[in-house]
Amino acid sequence: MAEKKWMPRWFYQLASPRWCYEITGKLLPIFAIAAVATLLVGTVWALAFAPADYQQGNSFRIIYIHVPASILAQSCYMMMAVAGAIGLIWKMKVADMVAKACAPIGATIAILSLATGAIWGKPTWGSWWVWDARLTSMLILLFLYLGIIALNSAIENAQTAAQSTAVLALVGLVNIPIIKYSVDWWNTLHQPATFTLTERPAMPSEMWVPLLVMVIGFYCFFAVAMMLRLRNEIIQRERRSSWVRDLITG
Amino acid sequence: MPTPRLKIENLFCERDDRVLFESLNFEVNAGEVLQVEGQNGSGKTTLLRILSGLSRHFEGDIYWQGESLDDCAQDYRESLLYFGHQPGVKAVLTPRENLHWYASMHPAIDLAKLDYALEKVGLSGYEDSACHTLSAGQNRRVSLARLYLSSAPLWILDEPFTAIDKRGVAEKEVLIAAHAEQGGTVILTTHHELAMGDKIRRLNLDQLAGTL
Amino acid sequence: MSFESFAEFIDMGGHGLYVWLSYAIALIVIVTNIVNPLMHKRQIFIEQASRLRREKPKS
Amino acid sequence: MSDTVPNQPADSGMVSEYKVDGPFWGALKRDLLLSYRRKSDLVNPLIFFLMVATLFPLGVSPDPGFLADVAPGVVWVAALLATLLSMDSLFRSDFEDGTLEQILLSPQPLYMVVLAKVLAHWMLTGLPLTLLAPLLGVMLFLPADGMSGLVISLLLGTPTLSLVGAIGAALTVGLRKGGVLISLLVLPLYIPVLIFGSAAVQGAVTGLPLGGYFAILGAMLSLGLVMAPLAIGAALRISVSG
Repeated sequence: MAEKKWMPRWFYQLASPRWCYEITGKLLPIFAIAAVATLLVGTVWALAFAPADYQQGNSFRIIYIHVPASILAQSCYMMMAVAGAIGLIWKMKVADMVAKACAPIGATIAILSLATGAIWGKPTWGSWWVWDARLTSMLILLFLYLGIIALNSAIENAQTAAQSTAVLALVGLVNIPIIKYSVDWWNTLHQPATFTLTERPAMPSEMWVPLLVMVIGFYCFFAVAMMLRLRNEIIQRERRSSWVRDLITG
Repeated sequence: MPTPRLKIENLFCERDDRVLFESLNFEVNAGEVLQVEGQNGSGKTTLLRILSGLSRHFEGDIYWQGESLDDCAQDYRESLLYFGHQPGVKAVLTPRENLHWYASMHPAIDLAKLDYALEKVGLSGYEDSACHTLSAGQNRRVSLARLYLSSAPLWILDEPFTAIDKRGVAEKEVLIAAHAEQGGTVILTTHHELAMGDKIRRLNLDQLAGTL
Repeated sequence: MSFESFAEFIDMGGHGLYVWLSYAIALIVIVTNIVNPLMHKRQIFIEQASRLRREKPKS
Repeated sequence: MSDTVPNQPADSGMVSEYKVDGPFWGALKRDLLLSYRRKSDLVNPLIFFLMVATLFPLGVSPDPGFLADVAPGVVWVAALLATLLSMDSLFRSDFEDGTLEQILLSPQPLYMVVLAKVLAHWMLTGLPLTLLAPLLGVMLFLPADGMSGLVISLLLGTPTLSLVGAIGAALTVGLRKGGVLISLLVLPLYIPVLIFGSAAVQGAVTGLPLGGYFAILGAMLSLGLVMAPLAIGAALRISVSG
């Protein structure tokens, strides 16, 4: 790289996180407004206006939390693994930070998915927990998240921690389809296919439109939470650079 | 001017909130011995670990015979003999078994001279006793025996003389000087006063440490 | 509107506990995920500001 | 692996005496020799394996019918935990005495060295576990029909456990409290092997065709053989670098 010769090294080192901090500063309010709006609209719609299910009645309304949470927990893992891979291959600091920011959010969302699944199970199956394939897969996904968080917090050096967790996240990513397949298979072996949580005949539009709104709302919420954590991480990792110093004192 | 054997450009490294060195530039050529100096914690070991390719927590460029280290990792490892803080000797194996294993890991190690090397480091008679029955100094000497066996041109030695007696140090100095004379390159750290005097170039890390 | 009265809305056809519990947990998860980084940010700023004050006399 | 002598000594008369192993054999022979000299490492996981299996009749019920039902799962879970227990030491002593640094700096392909180390680990834990498993099967009243399924599924499954566990060991090698962490990282990844392994035994007991189970276990093993050494190597470089 020819520019390297005349540009001070620290400029390249810092340019990217700083740019990222500024751009997320601009994006945050947009996503925050979008998240609040979609989540509010979606919740009111889901709770008050969407029709009750003919079989499950009003407990069906839990789907508007459970399904978006499940989808988000999975895509959050995907994002974490991809960001980790980018950080590992191209040594991009910001990607490492994104990966680190994803893990705790993903874990809490997986817990939300499990909790709502269990709560839904009570009126539907009559017990709080059933070894349903989807719930079991989600539980294992939560374990993967917890492993990643544990590894990250056990390693003191930030760079080593980021690289190690990226490797683990990638190993997990390769494993997720295998786990999912094996759990699905195991489930059908042990339980005759009964009434499952989400595999349903086509939903009427009055039902899936609010669900779509909630999914979008959850993604916007994720963007906000992720950017907040990312910005903290940037400030902490770049604390000795002059722009962060100005930010803190100014 | 031929391309320098090892060229370090703009090396920057920080550890635990402390900048160990920044804008570090130097070259090492064939036939040179470079002694890295500095106080405890000045980053001598870190620098040697970076140069060996073990540590990748740095920014900047390292070139081996004009090629970036990332592009010639294989070639570089073949040319390198590294002696670290831990001697890399298995306690339950004998000196002979340890060196046999080194030979399987490193094609540059010539086992034909094995007995000679063990004799030179003062371990003849101990070839087949397990290393945990030997003293700390003897354990390090097992690893140092590699210096007599290896045909690698670049030696990176981190405190090779710890727990070695005076005579042993003098012998290793002769060996290092001979290696340099034959066109080898040595980068080392040591607390010992070396008798090689003017043949050694020194790099002091204390002056380089700074803060951002 | 799929409910006749507010009481019916709260009751959710007998499943009120489950539905409202789910939404409450969702709210808790969302709020903690927003509040936690915000509080962390405040803490970082306080820590770094005091660090800068500490280091100032030296430089 | 080729066993060629890369750097012929000048004095060719000495060659036969100083035969140089390739990296794969060198690492494999060394690891086997090491645990031969430190026999406790070899025996401890086996004792653990036996003990875990003993806990079930004591803790739940000694009823033969019940034990026969749970035996496939119990033996597999015990094997899994025993493998996990032995995992922490895989790279730790190499890390502590500096030989891991020498491995990473060696010009030999890391993939081969890592594979050799995992193979040695399997030969010293997975293989003995597999051979010991029929004994546990008898103790837990596993029907005789299930024995073949038990042994073959363990034979195909335990190498995968070693490979995946080695990733966790490599990631935590520089950490002081690596032992518990490994379990946390690796156990979720063990689940598919556990599911198909114990299902194969169950299938053998009920007389189902077992080809499918073994094919899946074999597929997981092949995937592990190809991918895991890469991840282990990368993880080792990261851990030693930090």
